[in-house]
Amino acid sequence: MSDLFFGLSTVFMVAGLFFAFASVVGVIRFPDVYTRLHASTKALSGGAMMILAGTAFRAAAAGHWPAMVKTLLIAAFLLATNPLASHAIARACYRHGIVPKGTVIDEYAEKIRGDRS
Amino acid sequence: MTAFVLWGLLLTAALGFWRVIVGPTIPDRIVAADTLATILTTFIALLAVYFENAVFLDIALAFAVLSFADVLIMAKYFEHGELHR
Amino acid sequence: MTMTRPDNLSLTMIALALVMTGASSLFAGSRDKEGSRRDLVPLWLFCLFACLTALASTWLSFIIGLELSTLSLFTIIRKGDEATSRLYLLAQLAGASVLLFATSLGSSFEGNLPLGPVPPGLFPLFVIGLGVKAALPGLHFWLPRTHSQAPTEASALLSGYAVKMGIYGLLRLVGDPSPPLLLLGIVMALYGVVQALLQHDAKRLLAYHTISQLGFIVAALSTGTPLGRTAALFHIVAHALFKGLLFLSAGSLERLYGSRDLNGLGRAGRDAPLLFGLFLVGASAIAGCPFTSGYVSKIVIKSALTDQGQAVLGLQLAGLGTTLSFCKFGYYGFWKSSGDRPEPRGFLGRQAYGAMALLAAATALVGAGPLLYPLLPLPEGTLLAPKALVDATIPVIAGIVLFALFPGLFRPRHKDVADVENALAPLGRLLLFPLTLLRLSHTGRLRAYIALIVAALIAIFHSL
Amino acid sequence: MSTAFFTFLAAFLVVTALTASEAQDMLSAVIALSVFGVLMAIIFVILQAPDVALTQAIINSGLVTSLFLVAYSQTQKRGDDPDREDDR
Amino acid sequence: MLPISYGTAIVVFCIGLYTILSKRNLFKTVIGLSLMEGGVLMLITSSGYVPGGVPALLPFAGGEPVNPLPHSFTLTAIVIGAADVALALAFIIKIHRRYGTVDIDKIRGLRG
Amino acid sequence: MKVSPIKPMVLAVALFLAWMATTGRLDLPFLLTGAVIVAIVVRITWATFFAGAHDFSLRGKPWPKPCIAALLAYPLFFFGELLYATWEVALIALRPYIELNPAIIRVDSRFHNSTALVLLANQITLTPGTLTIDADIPHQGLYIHALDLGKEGIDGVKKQIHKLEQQMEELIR
Amino acid sequence: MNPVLAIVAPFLAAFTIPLFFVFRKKWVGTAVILFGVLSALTALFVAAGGEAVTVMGGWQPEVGIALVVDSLTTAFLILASLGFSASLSAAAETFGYGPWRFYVLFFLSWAATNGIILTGDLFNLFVFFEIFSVAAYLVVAYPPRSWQAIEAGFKYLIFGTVGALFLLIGIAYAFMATGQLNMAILARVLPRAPEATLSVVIGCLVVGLFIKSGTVPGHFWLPDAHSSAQTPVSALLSGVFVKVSLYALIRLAFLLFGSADDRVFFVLLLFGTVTLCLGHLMAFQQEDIKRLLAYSTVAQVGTIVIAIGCASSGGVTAAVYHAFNHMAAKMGLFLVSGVLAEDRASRDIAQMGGLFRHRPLFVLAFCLFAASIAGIPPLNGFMSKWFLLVAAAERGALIPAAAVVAGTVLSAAYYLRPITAFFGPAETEPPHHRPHPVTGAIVALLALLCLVLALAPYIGPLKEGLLAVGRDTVNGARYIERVLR
Amino acid sequence: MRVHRNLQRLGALGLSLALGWWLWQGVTISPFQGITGPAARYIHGTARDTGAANVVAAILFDYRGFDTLGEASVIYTTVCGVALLFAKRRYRRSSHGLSFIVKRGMALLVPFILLYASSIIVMGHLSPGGGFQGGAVMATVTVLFCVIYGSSFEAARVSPKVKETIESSGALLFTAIGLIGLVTGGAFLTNSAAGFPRGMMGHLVSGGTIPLLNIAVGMKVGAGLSTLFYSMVKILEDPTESSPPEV
Repeated sequence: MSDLFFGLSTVFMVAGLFFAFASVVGVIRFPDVYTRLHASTKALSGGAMMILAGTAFRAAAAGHWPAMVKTLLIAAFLLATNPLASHAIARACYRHGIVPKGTVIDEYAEKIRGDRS
Repeated sequence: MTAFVLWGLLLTAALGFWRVIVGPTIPDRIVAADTLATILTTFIALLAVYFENAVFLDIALAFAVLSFADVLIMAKYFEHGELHR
Repeated sequence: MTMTRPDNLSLTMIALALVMTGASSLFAGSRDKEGSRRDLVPLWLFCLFACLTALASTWLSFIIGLELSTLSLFTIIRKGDEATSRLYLLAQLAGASVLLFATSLGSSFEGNLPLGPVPPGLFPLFVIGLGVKAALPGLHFWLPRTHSQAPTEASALLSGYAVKMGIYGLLRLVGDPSPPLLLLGIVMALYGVVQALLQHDAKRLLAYHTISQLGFIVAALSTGTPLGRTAALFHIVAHALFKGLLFLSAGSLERLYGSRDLNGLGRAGRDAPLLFGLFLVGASAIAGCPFTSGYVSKIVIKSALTDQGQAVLGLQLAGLGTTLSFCKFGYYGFWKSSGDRPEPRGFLGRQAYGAMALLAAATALVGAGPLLYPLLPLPEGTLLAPKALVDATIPVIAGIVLFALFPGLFRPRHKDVADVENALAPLGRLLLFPLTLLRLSHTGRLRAYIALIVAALIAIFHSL
Repeated sequence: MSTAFFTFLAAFLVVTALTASEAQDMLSAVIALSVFGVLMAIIFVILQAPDVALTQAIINSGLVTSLFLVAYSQTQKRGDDPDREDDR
Repeated sequence: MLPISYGTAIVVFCIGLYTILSKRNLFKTVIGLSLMEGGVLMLITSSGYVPGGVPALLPFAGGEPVNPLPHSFTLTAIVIGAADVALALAFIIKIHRRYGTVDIDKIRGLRG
Repeated sequence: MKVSPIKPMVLAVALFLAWMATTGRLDLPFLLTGAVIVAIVVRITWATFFAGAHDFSLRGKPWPKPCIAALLAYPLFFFGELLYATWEVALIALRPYIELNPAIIRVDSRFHNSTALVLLANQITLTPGTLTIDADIPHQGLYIHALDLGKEGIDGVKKQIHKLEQQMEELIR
Repeated sequence: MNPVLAIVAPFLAAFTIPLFFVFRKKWVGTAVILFGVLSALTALFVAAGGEAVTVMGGWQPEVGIALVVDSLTTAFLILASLGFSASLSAAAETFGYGPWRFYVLFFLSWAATNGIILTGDLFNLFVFFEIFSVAAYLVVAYPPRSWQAIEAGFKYLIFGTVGALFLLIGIAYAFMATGQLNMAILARVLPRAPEATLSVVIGCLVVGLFIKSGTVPGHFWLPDAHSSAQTPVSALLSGVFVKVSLYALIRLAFLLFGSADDRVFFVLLLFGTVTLCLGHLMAFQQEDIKRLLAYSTVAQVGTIVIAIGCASSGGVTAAVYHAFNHMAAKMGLFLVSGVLAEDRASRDIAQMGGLFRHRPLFVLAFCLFAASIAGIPPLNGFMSKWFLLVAAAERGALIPAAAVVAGTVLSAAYYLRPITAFFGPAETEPPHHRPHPVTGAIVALLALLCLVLALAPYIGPLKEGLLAVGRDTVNGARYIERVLR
Repeated sequence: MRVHRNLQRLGALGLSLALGWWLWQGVTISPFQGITGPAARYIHGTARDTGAANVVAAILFDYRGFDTLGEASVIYTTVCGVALLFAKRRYRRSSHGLSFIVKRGMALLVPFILLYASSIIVMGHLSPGGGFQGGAVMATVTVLFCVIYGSSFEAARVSPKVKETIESSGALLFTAIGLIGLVTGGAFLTNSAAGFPRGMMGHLVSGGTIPLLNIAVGMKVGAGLSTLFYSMVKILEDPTESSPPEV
């Protein structure tokens, strides 16, 4: 059981590292704020979840259940706060007047105009 | 193994910091800061694994709770130009 | 303050202080009714502190007494002229500070430096410190201005006693013969006279004479012999009395005519003959006419200096100058009358005459005393010896003759003559220039401040 | 913890400090400062000081950064940014 | 590892000092202060580190604990530093109200 | 309006579980202290954030009725979505050339409940290719930034959102 | 009496005043006065209780934080309680009890001052310095309506923080080298540290204390703060705050630096001399009377630093004595000039003509204090200056001594300017004539204190006490032995 | 101008480097590194002396509790001073905030954050954390209120007077515990020697005064920092203020 958890934790960690790396690459390479937010939120949440899951498995492998529960708590907090934060950033950017690059359709702009008038 | 992941995360964080340095606009930097906060939170959790001491998880928890507060404040500032509206 | 059982020197000084203050307060009291009582307080405070100074047994308590008396005189001088009083106070403080510094170098927590000869290394510092008090050449910058601008009673006290406190210190200080000091004394005597001849302000003229006479005293005490010290002490007393008298009469002139400028006076001899008579007593004493106090003291000084012929010659020259300038003073101040001279505006009270009479009487007493009784440690009959009489008469006669021959040469000018004090203002400006630069250093730039701190820290690291 | 890793972390810390010092824009300086604080906390963790790390984490993200932002937002109504290059 | 830690601490301290000395923005000054403070904190904490130590939490799991005394100083110093920073920022707000600028070289009302 | 004691109890239980997770101990003193603290926290926050007069509190609005089976199935679905989203973004980020067709579109939701709407918005943020920018609560509209419209265009995104909505509807029927 | 009470009493005051404000607003004034009396009495009782060592928490001195009362401590406790009481009374008259937060800060700074004086632990010293400094920045910036106050407070803040960081780094190096924090133990083990470490410790601590006390490279905050603060605060700053930092300098210099290296005293002499000269020369050029007094304070700080630099018991005696004298005289000067400046609604010396006619007693008191500061005999300033000169002469420090002596003349020169103005002709009648009964009484008491202090070298017990302070302080071994007994 | 600035930078760099070089010279690594002096006593005696599991907390609140009183007083002073700096000002109030999503999300998160803060305070003697940390987290919650819900919201919740009271009571509680130690144990802040229960190590009730002091500090810091935020966030220009001359 413990060996299984250990192996699982390794797998999760490496996968998480990959995703985290990919998300940071996204943050660097994507063209504008909104797309970068995509990378930062989704990929990173996923990566962090995986790494934390790996941590939790490792704790479980060591039989340290409180640590595992705490790790899950951290994950829950991250999961709850990350979308909120990125939503706030996105809204702030838009309200501040940063125009998304190359958007095909922008339905939000009409709403903003409506709000302002 | 953990050491490898730690190295990787640190390099990733350093890459993310590149965005903080060059980020053409402020929201880019905020996004990068958010990214870094998350990465470093997991980094600390991994350090707890590395040192095999559950105490360090508390610090990760504190980060998870508080880093988003910073990002929210930055967003608020960026949206309104002031914080007290 | 540490006191000691008084010796004769101290007692003499105390008596002198009492007489001088008495005369000054009499004169001051006669001035006007309102507020004169309150004005007397600093005068008598000065007397008190002067006595304390005379009684001091350590240099520290001497300095304390000195500064206290300076302060009380300062409050009197303030009434005459504000700026002058400031100059006086600062000059005196500077002198006392040098003295204090020198004293501290000789003292320790266990014991203070006793009043008396000091280690040779400290001697120059002490001379400088006391020199400001005693107006040694170069350090006399405060004296003429202070004496002339101060109220008359203060001038009398200044010249009569305050300056003598420095001399008293020198008297205590000098134990061995000191040739440089002798040279200083001669230079002083001559310089004072030359400057006095060039003055047109009555009190200023008297002030330079003070310097000149102090030169006599310094020359006497620099011999270090008992005779020299006695001579110095005797001249201190004599000079205090007649110079006080002269200042009071100059002050009376000012009170009568509202001016001290010799160009603007000239009928006092007829308006106030008593004043003229009193003045003549003082003038003859200072010129050293035979059988006056000045005569006696100069004889004693010359006999103390018998070894140094050139010094005696210098002193004779100074005596000649003295006669000349007092001829000038008497002639232009009291006698040279013409129609357009001012009418007397003021009025001299009985008290003023009393004060002057007191001093005149004392002068006469001091002059007559040694002639009648062998008070001084001189060989019997020295004072009345023909050689002494001739020695004393030559400058007087020569002076009068010279004055009569070339009156135009000694006419009072209309301009002040340059002296060290004129250099004070430019010197001050010169020193103030870097000060303004220093003030610019406080620019309000926080970063520069912090850089300075860090630099200091690095410097400290270097030095540790 | 291997020395190389720690060295890298320290270099990263120095880079964040330099960024906080040299950033033209104040907000990015503040962001760099907050990252600096996080890295300090990580270094404290590596130095086996969990208490200090926790305090640093909380004080830095909760207090100092927010205060900087508060103060910065209060001072942006008028005035200029003196550290911008003059020719810009 | 310890020399690196000390060196980094000193370097960070110097960066903070450099920031204070060379930047005109008051916020940069305060950032410099907090950088300096960070350097000092790192220095103190490093001074208590024992190679291979564990945190000073009883019971010590698997090894010698590190020195807890510098940790308590660092804690105190962190809080004090944060208080200083807060105060400095409050003052900056006040100064901006008066002077309309946060340029340190223009805040020179008191001179001479 | 009378507050039913059950609703605060839900919060209290959640808090108590969180307490146990943070402390990691199950001693009696810890549990007692936890109970006290949870009571205090609920007392402080309930009136403001859950029953207060503010527009963001839950007062006067119907609560969702959770269904247990869906509650258990939901996390699996959720993590699956999250993984997929991560994978997709990672692929895009690591592609040699990045070509995107971003768009901001309005999606009208069927949810009347604002809490559900908020949950949905967060959910959208964590699902592939979409990011909530703003919510128009009174009209149940969500403004969504789509990373890449792809071939299907707006309809594809809308379809995806509605699928998500359906999933959540099962959860809180 | 347990020494800790001297710290706790003002702390209690600071913590209770807000409660009074919240619950019984009318009692705030009474509470302030009562707590002021209580704090002063506690400190005086502690001072009177004689030598004592107590350790917080009942541990050994090495483990806990020790509070040490010895003769130096006693002297400075008395100084602090006198200064704080005087300033508190003046503040109560000037401000009323409306700004209760000001009093909170006041009591906090009082507690911190007592803490700095009493503590025997290096880090605790830093902590108390920090409370003290933070309170000081804020009382300087009170009231925050005038731009001068804010700017001065901010500059003081930056300076103080940099100074605190230097102090902290010095303490960190000392700790790094020894692992100890108790000053007595450090005094034993620190000399064994490597040379370079020692120089860093000493340099950083000295510079930190220079900044806090206003010695030359760190003096820039001092004139700004003194001239911008309210009158009671300026009096407090000059009278007590600066002295407390100098106390720490004395303590550390003789306990930690002295045994290690004699060169540190040379540094002190050097910087003291520069401070003295600069202070006098800058004061000479000021138009603003409070700024003049502030630069005079800088000069006096230099004097005290020179006295410390003499590195002898006589020097310490002179330093403590001079600290007392300067406290009495400078507090009086600030209070009087505050009253006079209020009469003319200006701090410009040129505007202060003819005040002697309206406030003769205050002006006379000003003259007395000024004479005392300038060192006119036989006032107290002269006496301490004499002590200092003798100590410097024994040390062979001629240039500093000469500077001190020259400073006398300069300070007389610049103090004569306002005095001349006061006695000069009046330009206008004062707009209103507010009586200042409390300030007047304090000024009178301070004048009396000046006179008593002038007699101190002639009063047996006082003189013995002063000399004992010097002896005990220089003798570090005795301190160590008493703490580690 | 440009040259001047570069010169300034160069000078600053030089000074910093010189200082850094000296500091580097002074670093000592070998002889006293690690456990020397009182540290050994702290490490080995904490369990016996105080009963707390967290040695750092034992040092902070017991062995060197006086430092902590000072440290808390620094915060107290700062808070008081900032309130003094921004006193007597009409506050600008606003109910604007961030978007509804954030508001609602935050509403769900606040109880958990408060709970976390409380747990940090309560567990101070057992795990990392304590009064400062917990108090700071609580204060962060209040600043989040200001930011997310607008300032009027926060003002409606907790009035400044209540905060004042809590802050002062925390400080007084700390002092009172110290004084109890003085009365019963002979020295200020005496812990177990004054009769406070030492408890079983690792249990909640252990460490004597340490948890109580943690709570006191938590009250003080939490209320104080939120007052500080509150004062700094909402200020309005005061027309009576004076402005300096142009430089």
